[in-house]
Amino acid sequence: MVWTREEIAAQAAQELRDGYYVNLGIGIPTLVANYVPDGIEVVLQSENGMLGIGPFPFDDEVDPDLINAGKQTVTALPTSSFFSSADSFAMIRGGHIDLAILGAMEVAGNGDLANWTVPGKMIKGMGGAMDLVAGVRRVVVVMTHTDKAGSPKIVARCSLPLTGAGVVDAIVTELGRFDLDQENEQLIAIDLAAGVTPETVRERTGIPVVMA
Amino acid sequence: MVWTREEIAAQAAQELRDGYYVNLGIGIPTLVANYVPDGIEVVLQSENGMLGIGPFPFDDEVDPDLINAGKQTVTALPTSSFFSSADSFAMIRGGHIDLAILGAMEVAGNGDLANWTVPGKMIKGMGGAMDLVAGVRRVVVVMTHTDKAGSPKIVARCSLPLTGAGVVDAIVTELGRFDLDQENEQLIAIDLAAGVTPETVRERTGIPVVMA
Amino acid sequence: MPKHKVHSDTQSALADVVFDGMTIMSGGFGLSGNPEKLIAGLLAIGVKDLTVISNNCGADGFGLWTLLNNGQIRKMISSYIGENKLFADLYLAGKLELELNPQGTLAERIRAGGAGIPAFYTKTGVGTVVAEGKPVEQFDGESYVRETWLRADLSIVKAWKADPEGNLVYRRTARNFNPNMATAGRITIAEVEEIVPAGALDPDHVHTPGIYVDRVIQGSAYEKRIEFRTTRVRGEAQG
Amino acid sequence: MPKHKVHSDTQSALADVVFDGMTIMSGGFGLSGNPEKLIAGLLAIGVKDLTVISNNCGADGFGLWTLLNNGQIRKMISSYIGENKLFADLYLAGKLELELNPQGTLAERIRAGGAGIPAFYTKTGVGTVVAEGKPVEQFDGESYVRETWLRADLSIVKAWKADPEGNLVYRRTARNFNPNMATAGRITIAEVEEIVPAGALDPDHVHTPGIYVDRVIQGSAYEKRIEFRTTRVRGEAQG
Repeated sequence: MVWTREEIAAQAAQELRDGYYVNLGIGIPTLVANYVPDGIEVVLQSENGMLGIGPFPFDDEVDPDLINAGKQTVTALPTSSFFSSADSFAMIRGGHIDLAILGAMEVAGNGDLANWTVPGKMIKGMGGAMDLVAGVRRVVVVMTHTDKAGSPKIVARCSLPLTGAGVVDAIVTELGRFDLDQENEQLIAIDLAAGVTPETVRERTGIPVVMA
Repeated sequence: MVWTREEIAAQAAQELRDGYYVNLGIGIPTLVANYVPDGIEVVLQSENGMLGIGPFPFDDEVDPDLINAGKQTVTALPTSSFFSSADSFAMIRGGHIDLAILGAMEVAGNGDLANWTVPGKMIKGMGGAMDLVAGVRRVVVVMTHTDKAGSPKIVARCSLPLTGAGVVDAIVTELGRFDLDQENEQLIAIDLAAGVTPETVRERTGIPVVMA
Repeated sequence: MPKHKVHSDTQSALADVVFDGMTIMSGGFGLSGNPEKLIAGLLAIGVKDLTVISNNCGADGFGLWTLLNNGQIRKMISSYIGENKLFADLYLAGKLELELNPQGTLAERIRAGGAGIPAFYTKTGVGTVVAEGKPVEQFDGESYVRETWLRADLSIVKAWKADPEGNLVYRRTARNFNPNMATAGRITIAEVEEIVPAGALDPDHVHTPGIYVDRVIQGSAYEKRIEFRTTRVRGEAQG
Repeated sequence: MPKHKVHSDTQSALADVVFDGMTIMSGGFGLSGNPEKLIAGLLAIGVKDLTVISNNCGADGFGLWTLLNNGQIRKMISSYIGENKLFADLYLAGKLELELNPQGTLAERIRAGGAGIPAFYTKTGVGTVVAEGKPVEQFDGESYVRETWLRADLSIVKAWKADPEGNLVYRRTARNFNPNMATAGRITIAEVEEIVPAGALDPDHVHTPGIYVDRVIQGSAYEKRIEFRTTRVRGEAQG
């Protein structure tokens, strides 16, 4: 049984440590906020200029001046702070954020990451992703293990334009949770979804996979 | 009759234009604030992080958290703002201040300015002076025309370590008010103190002096 | 001068400073903190051949999208296209010049423009197309790419409140690029929801000192469109 | 973590982070906004061979002057000596290393240290001794000198108020270098006049977000010495 989106988010939440400042990307990464382990407190940063993101608002609390980087309405906490885009990326670039969790189209064994364009077909823009992967201390990717055609998204070398070179530290997919060993260009499986075998993972991965 | 300190300040105040943002140095430049011409409004900046400097405080208003760059106690105005040192010098370096008035030890015909050290004898530090002369649109020097030994302080080439190269636009001394023509390396006298002759000025100046 | 900064409407504020071919910075992130009224003013004037520096380019029917749709924009300098189909289509069809910047590099280039810093080094984009053709250098054993400043003929920004001196205060995440852009325009015009009297803003809490603001207009009936209205239900387990 | 940031006294906050030979940034301009209590803590601990980055070096009997007087400082990185006779004498006697920076370059180098920018270009100092030995380059026909970032093992800063998360608010010109230095220390310790409960600071008006602050102590009986008490007399013509 492969993991659901919610289960992937819960697995990624295992990366959180008490006191961490964390930036969560759009999509499944946003769900990670729902699975902060007991006894652990983290502060969420949003690159549009906010530290201390609260839960989504109740309907009568919605404020168009209060959104996250995914342009979703959010709320503030008693210890939140707001700042400009330049100050926000000074925080990110300066290495002050402990962990970033974000999506990807491709990850290579050497840690390269691609997630912002498919030349000639799709141009989404890099937004803050290049700054996050360059500046944040630990970068965790959550994504589907393979693309729609069933081909591996974890590959020997990225074919798409890069978001960052040598930046990915860990990956969570529907098949399992992995550390990326950039030096040896291999995946180290920390945990696999129930019933998923190492062989299944190896078949669907473009680089060697070892068990932790 | 040469000009007094107060008269020098009043003459330097002729450089002010309505709407100017102005940085005044320590000493005579500070006095310029007392001679803002009628009908003209200027906003004073202090490089320690303040825009909109008010008058000196009454005795019972003195606040150690409210000083100018000369470390004198000052007051705020209704439209004042405070900011960090980095933001203050972003303002200065970025060319947003219209006019700086400051003291000098030596000014050269090419606009070079020296005012922060006499090697081996005196080391005051440049403080914000190098940033001001490099970043502010118009730089006016107020100083005595000659040094204690009677030698010219307006010279062909500075002998002291520079604060800035090619930065001085105008000079006010006890003898008169002058524009500095950097291209032709000469002083252009705009106004002389009553009874001061062009010959007197020429005798005490190390570069050519022409009348406006 | 403080007393001359407040203008009555966008036309009076914009008319004598716009020209075809100019470069304009426009604040906002997504649809939050957009200078709605000044953008509408630019649409009404019809100034064209614009280079626009803005993180996004509005969204369907809103903000900068309306200028793009009206053929007034020649080039965008942005970080994100996302769901803006018109933006993507015009670019992919070769009808719009586009310079994509990492968002943090874009913000820092704008800050640098206002701060008199013509170039700086950043790790962001090293090893990607962003660094192609730019100097890359090592500091403390790591590679950094050199990026240059951005400045504009005109910056249009949206704040919450202004005083007559042009001091600005922003509200929550509607701040975003606005304070940075306010510093980097040769002329900066701010639109605000409320002009308050001198003395009403705490000088410790001014976000943009008035020195950066040449003109101010008060807007009304702000649309403040929301892209993704995301809520929770009372009584539901909290995320 | 917010809950662990507040320490009871300077010794508890400093003891396990200081070491001989370390680099310390210390906030303040003149005697305004100085971390008085933390400097006293460093004096009490006696940590030595320090490189101190601070605009000034205190004044007779006050602030960093006391560390200089106690032989704890090996090198100063500053912009201004002014009337500090001990500072000038030790330097001129060759007993103190000194790196003088233009004040704006010093502030920007510190900001760059916190912002992940290893180098930047500025006009300040071109054609002076400050630019000697540094790369000088032309941008848009003008010359700029390259300056590098500054970072520290420890930053000590003085703010007015803090909340338990370490969010800081400064008061008037006591802000100065403090917010910039708070971003550039591997460890940053803030001393404040008042620790307020969570929720007491307006999130739009936090000057230093808590992410930059590792530890907070509340001081008392601040001396806040004034260098030049300059006043006017009621009834006198106003300057």
